[in-house]
Amino acid sequence: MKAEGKKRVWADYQKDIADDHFFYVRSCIRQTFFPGSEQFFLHLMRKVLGKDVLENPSHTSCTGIGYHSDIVPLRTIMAVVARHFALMKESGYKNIAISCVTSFGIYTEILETWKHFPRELEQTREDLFKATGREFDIPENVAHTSDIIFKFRDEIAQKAKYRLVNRDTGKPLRGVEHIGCHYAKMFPKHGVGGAEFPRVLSGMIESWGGEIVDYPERRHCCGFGFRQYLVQANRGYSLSNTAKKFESMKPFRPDFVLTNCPGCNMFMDKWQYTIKEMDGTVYGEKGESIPILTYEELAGLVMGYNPWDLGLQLHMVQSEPLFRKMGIEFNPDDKYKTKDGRQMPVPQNLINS
Amino acid sequence: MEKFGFTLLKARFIDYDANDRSIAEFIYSKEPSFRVCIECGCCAATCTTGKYTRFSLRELNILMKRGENSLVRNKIRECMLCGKCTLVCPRGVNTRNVIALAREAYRKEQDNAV
Amino acid sequence: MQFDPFIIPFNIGLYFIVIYAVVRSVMWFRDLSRQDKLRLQRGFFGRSFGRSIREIFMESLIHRKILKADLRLGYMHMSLAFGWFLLILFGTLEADIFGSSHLNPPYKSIFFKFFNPDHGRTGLEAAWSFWMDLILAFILSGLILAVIKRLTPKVVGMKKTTKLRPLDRVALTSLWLIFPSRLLAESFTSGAYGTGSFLTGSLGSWLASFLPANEMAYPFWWLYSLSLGTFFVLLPLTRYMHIPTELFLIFARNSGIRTGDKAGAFTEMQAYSCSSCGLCIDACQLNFSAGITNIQSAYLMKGIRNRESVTDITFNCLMCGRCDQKCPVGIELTPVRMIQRRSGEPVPPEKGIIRKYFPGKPEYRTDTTTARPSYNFLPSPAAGQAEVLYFAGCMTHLAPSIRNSMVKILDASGVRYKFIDEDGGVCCGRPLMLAGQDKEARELINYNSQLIRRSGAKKLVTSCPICYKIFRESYYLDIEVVHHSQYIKYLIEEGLIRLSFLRKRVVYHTPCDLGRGSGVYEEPKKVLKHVAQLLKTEFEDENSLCCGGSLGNMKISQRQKQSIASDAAAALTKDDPDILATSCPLCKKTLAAATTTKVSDIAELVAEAIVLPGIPGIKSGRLAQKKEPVSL
Amino acid sequence: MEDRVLVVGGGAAGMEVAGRLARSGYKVTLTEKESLTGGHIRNWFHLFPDRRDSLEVLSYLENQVDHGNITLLTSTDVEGIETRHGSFLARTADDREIEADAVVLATGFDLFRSERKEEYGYGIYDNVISSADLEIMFRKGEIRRHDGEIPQKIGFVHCVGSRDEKVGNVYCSKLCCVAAVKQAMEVREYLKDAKVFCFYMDIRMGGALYEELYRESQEKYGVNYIRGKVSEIAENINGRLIVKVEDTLAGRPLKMELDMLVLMAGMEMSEGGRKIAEYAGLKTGENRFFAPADHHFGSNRGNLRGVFYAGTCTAPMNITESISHARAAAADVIEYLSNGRR
Repeated sequence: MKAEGKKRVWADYQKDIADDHFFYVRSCIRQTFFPGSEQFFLHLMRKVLGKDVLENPSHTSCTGIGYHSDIVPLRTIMAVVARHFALMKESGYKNIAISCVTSFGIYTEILETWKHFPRELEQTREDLFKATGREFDIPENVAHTSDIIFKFRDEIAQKAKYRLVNRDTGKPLRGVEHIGCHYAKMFPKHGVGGAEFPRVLSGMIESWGGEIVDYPERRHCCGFGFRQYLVQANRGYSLSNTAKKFESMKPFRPDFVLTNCPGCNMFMDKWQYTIKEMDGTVYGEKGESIPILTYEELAGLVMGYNPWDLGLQLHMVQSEPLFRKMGIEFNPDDKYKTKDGRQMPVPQNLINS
Repeated sequence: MEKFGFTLLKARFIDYDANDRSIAEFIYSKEPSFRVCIECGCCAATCTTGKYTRFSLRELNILMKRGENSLVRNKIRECMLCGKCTLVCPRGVNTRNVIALAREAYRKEQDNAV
Repeated sequence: MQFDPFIIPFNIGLYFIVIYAVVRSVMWFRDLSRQDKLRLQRGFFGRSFGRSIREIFMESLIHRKILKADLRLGYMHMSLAFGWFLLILFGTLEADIFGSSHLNPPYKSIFFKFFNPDHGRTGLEAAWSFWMDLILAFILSGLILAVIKRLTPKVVGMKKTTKLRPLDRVALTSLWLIFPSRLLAESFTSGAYGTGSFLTGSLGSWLASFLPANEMAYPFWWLYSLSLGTFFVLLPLTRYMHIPTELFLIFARNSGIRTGDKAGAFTEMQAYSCSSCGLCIDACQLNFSAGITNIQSAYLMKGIRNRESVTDITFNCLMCGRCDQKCPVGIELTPVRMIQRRSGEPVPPEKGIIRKYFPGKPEYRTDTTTARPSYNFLPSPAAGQAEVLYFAGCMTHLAPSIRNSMVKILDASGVRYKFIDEDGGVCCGRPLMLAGQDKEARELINYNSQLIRRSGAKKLVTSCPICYKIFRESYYLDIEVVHHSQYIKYLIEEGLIRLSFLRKRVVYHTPCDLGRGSGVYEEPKKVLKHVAQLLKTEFEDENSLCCGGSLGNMKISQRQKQSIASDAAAALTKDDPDILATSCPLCKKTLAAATTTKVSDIAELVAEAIVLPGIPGIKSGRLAQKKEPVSL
Repeated sequence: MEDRVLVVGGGAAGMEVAGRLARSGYKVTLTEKESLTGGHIRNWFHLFPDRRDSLEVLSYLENQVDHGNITLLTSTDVEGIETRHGSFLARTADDREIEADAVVLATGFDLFRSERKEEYGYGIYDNVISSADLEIMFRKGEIRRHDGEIPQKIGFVHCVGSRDEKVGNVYCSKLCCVAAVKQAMEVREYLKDAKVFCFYMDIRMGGALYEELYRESQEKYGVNYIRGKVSEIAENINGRLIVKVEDTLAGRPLKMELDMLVLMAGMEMSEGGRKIAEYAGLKTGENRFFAPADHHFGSNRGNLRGVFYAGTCTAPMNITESISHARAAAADVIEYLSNGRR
């Protein structure tokens, strides 16, 4: 493997990411299943990096799940997206920061559609105006929140308390980067580093001291697939795709998987539990499963935040093995306590804990 | 085991390295013309058996070459050896012998397993 | 009592081979089926006995067939076999007449000269000696030819000679030594005693002029006895086993025993009866057109005798039957090969000298595949009712002009017929049989049989000799099966079709399965004579060539097929005919690709020559709509 | 005759056309941007279909240009052509000017840069090499993996940068198929036990003796052909390449491990040709090669009178075709100049 080769590819896929003044749109899945991640993103941006990030309480789901399940038509979802742009315009923002990769895919797809089919844009303006009386502008900068973390990865590294290094051996931890399909596979130019060798997550891991694992099924989908997942009878397809990825990465003995897509995070996390329940297969070392982290969670960990404040206990696969390797101090007793110290019920069947 | 209502599916891809390609090797060694097939499908188009059932020598050839024997093992017995395929083959593949050898090889394989 | 130790090797050999021959014959007899045993018993004591004796004399001694095929080769075989026979016959008489007593043990006559060195000086004795010398000279002349043949086969008119095993070499050497050693032994003895005739006498006196003849004679008598003894002892292990076996075979065959379709004692006898004369090699087109020289029947027989794996040999054969016609011993080579194809891979025999002399029945690996049918996808057979059925066959469908011609002829004849495989049918099963897969073939036979039976027809016409042969031989149908050439002849003779004369010079190629395979030679030629001028070729009837396209050969490459086809086509079109006619779709396709001469099936020629009755209104009928045959 | 002809490009076509014109009495200036003439032939070891050494063809071409009427300017990069008073003025990168009465462009082709086909990981995975890299190995007589091991399973990917809208090349480069067949056979000759696989979309064997070569590769060399375009390449933990392809004839995706993978890079309009076309306003086709005035009987003429094309600057061609095309160009130039520049 030649690193220069990858650098040459990355050089072809440089992306402009705004520096400040973001209009933030949330992810349905993330705010439900990994609320700590979005919470930490806002905290990091506003409190640590001192950036201006606006979150408008009137924004809605992008309806991507409905769109990809053939429930929401294209014309409708274009109006929904246009409404977000209108909210942004009304608040005086020009840079959009999107938390979800599905949404990011929807936004880029729609923007490209408008670019190539101006009549569609006119139609959307008309639709939105008729429905809501609002008007919108095309945003000047569209970034996924992982792009923004990537942009500030070195600042984060400077503030880091821990590095992605095994405390006992001193060797870098091996991280698998998993990019959501809709991040760059549709429009490689909109992703940091392109679609084949994306840089967005590998850049973070390397900045924070870890080592990238390049395994054969690196490009493969996590197995989410809306239609595959939403219908129970089809979930075998979803599960099998995830299994295929894990089988492929297993020999590389990764210490963690870093994802930038809500679906990937959820499915790589929860399907590991399912497969273990089905036939006892685990993909990590020593009978453990592989922790699946969002980029905010990983950033928070290296910066020394309390894992429980980052919401890591809400995963199916627990991250304690990673904490131990990194030397992170954590209190197991606090894991299921509320902010004011009350004990919550402890979930059963958690793995790795 | 938990009842999830779905299961892990067997991968559909041909795992070339893991497959047993000894049947094809056996045919290559006995009938070298097996190598020059270009998968034109002439044989399948004229096939006497193909009139009655889904039988494509072209398809079976490629499956044997890839070591996907489970599909071929019984299917190959449906050939009537009438020889039309040999007559129409543009590459002069001795298709009848290919089939006869394949049957022999699968029979031997079975005998050894028993 | 006259005795000398040197006769011991001869005696051992002689008694060994006599006992062995008896034991082996009993074993073979025991292995015959009940009917065959009865046949043999009846034949031995019946009228066929005389036929057998005649055949033994003509073929085993005189070698009539080889003489016919090749004078020099025939002479070689005849001189050795017939000469030796005469030597023994007259030697025995000599000992009986001139010896000290009557009814002598065999060694007395074989070594007569040794025990009676003075014999032959005067009168009848001298004349007899002259006769004996003449016989010996006759044998030696053949022996010289045999030696030359071994060194340069072409001299005796053979292109290829069979290859030898080490044991054969020893036996061959001992055989070769028998007569020269007798010559020298007798010559030295004659030289010492001043006896002998023109050969032994003159050679003896010349040798005695510078050598101590008396002392020199004794070692040669030893050599003579030793080589005889060695030859007899080794005989069962070599191809010379054919000498005694052939006698048995001739009796068995004349008693009506045939090869059939299963291996057994008769097949084994046939294998042992092969003298490896090599005529089959010369007759084989794979040899002279495709350069394949290791698969001919002689090699197959050798392989069977030696219990070797003959799979590659077995399946590399056009099954054209040319060798059957040529075999001087009359071995049914192609049927034996069919049996071998069916049997599959033989189990290697046990080693050991006893096993070599008494190999036991050959064992074959049994087919352990499940008896699950292979063709259960076939729909249930359904055919309409008709008087006459037409079955084109797979190959005819690849030659649509033949099919269309047949339809035209049948339509014109006004016969009520049904075209049962009009849009493709089920294979007749012969290709599977040729591949040794009888069980599978039987499934197809059953299917087609039902189809035919349900139609209630009285006659089945087929265009393909391959189908024709199996319909006749392996289907149990209560229906007359005819090839289209036969049927067209019938239509012409019954006046059901009227033909014009095409004014074309035609050469007829007899397809193997129709000619040698089924004995249909005359009908196609008669049909052709109705429509064109039929030319003669060098390869008429039994001597016809194979087109090379045969489904019988599983092994040869396309290129080898093509070279057989071009040689055959070139030989047939030597006189530059307008049309090379045949009566087999496969022959037609194969030959058409190998020559610039137009190749037609007789059905096409007849269809072209057909004169349609000018019935008013016929133009709108089915007849008029039929397309003209398409030439490929 | 005082007429001067400028030939741009010292590859097979340029050398042939220069030689022909010189022997017909014209003063020829032959420019070559590299320090040596010969073009791509110099990087090739054996040529298809007869596998002769490329040096033989090279020495033929060198003989062609060994003529008193030819001024050979190597390391000379012509950047543009202008018309001036009925004749031409060519400008080089180092600001020299060359005058001529007619110009023959024989600017050839560039090999597709395999790294542009990112999913194949050329330049990233150590054992993914290009067809040109393999020729260098042949010339050295040593085929080795990056780690020094002798590869036992080698794949060839046809149509890299050809018939691929994703990289902007919709055309067929025509020679990569036969080159792959030739290289596959040569690999088998060097490495007796190696297994060789060609991954193809179509096998295009349009040239003389190409199909025969293809058959020979199957029959004598046991080269395995798998119909399907390779979608992606990855490395496993042992540093072996994992190839994913659909075996379209089996109708199933297929995965296999290889020790080495050769990318059959296609042909593209050369960078030099592109610059000249832009500068001089010469028309190019959808394939970006020079567009000939007429595809049937004007394949040597451009849209500018007095500018001629020879060889692969108009379309992918093999050496035989390039040389023939160059001879036709020479004939065209002679007719043009002797007919009063018409």
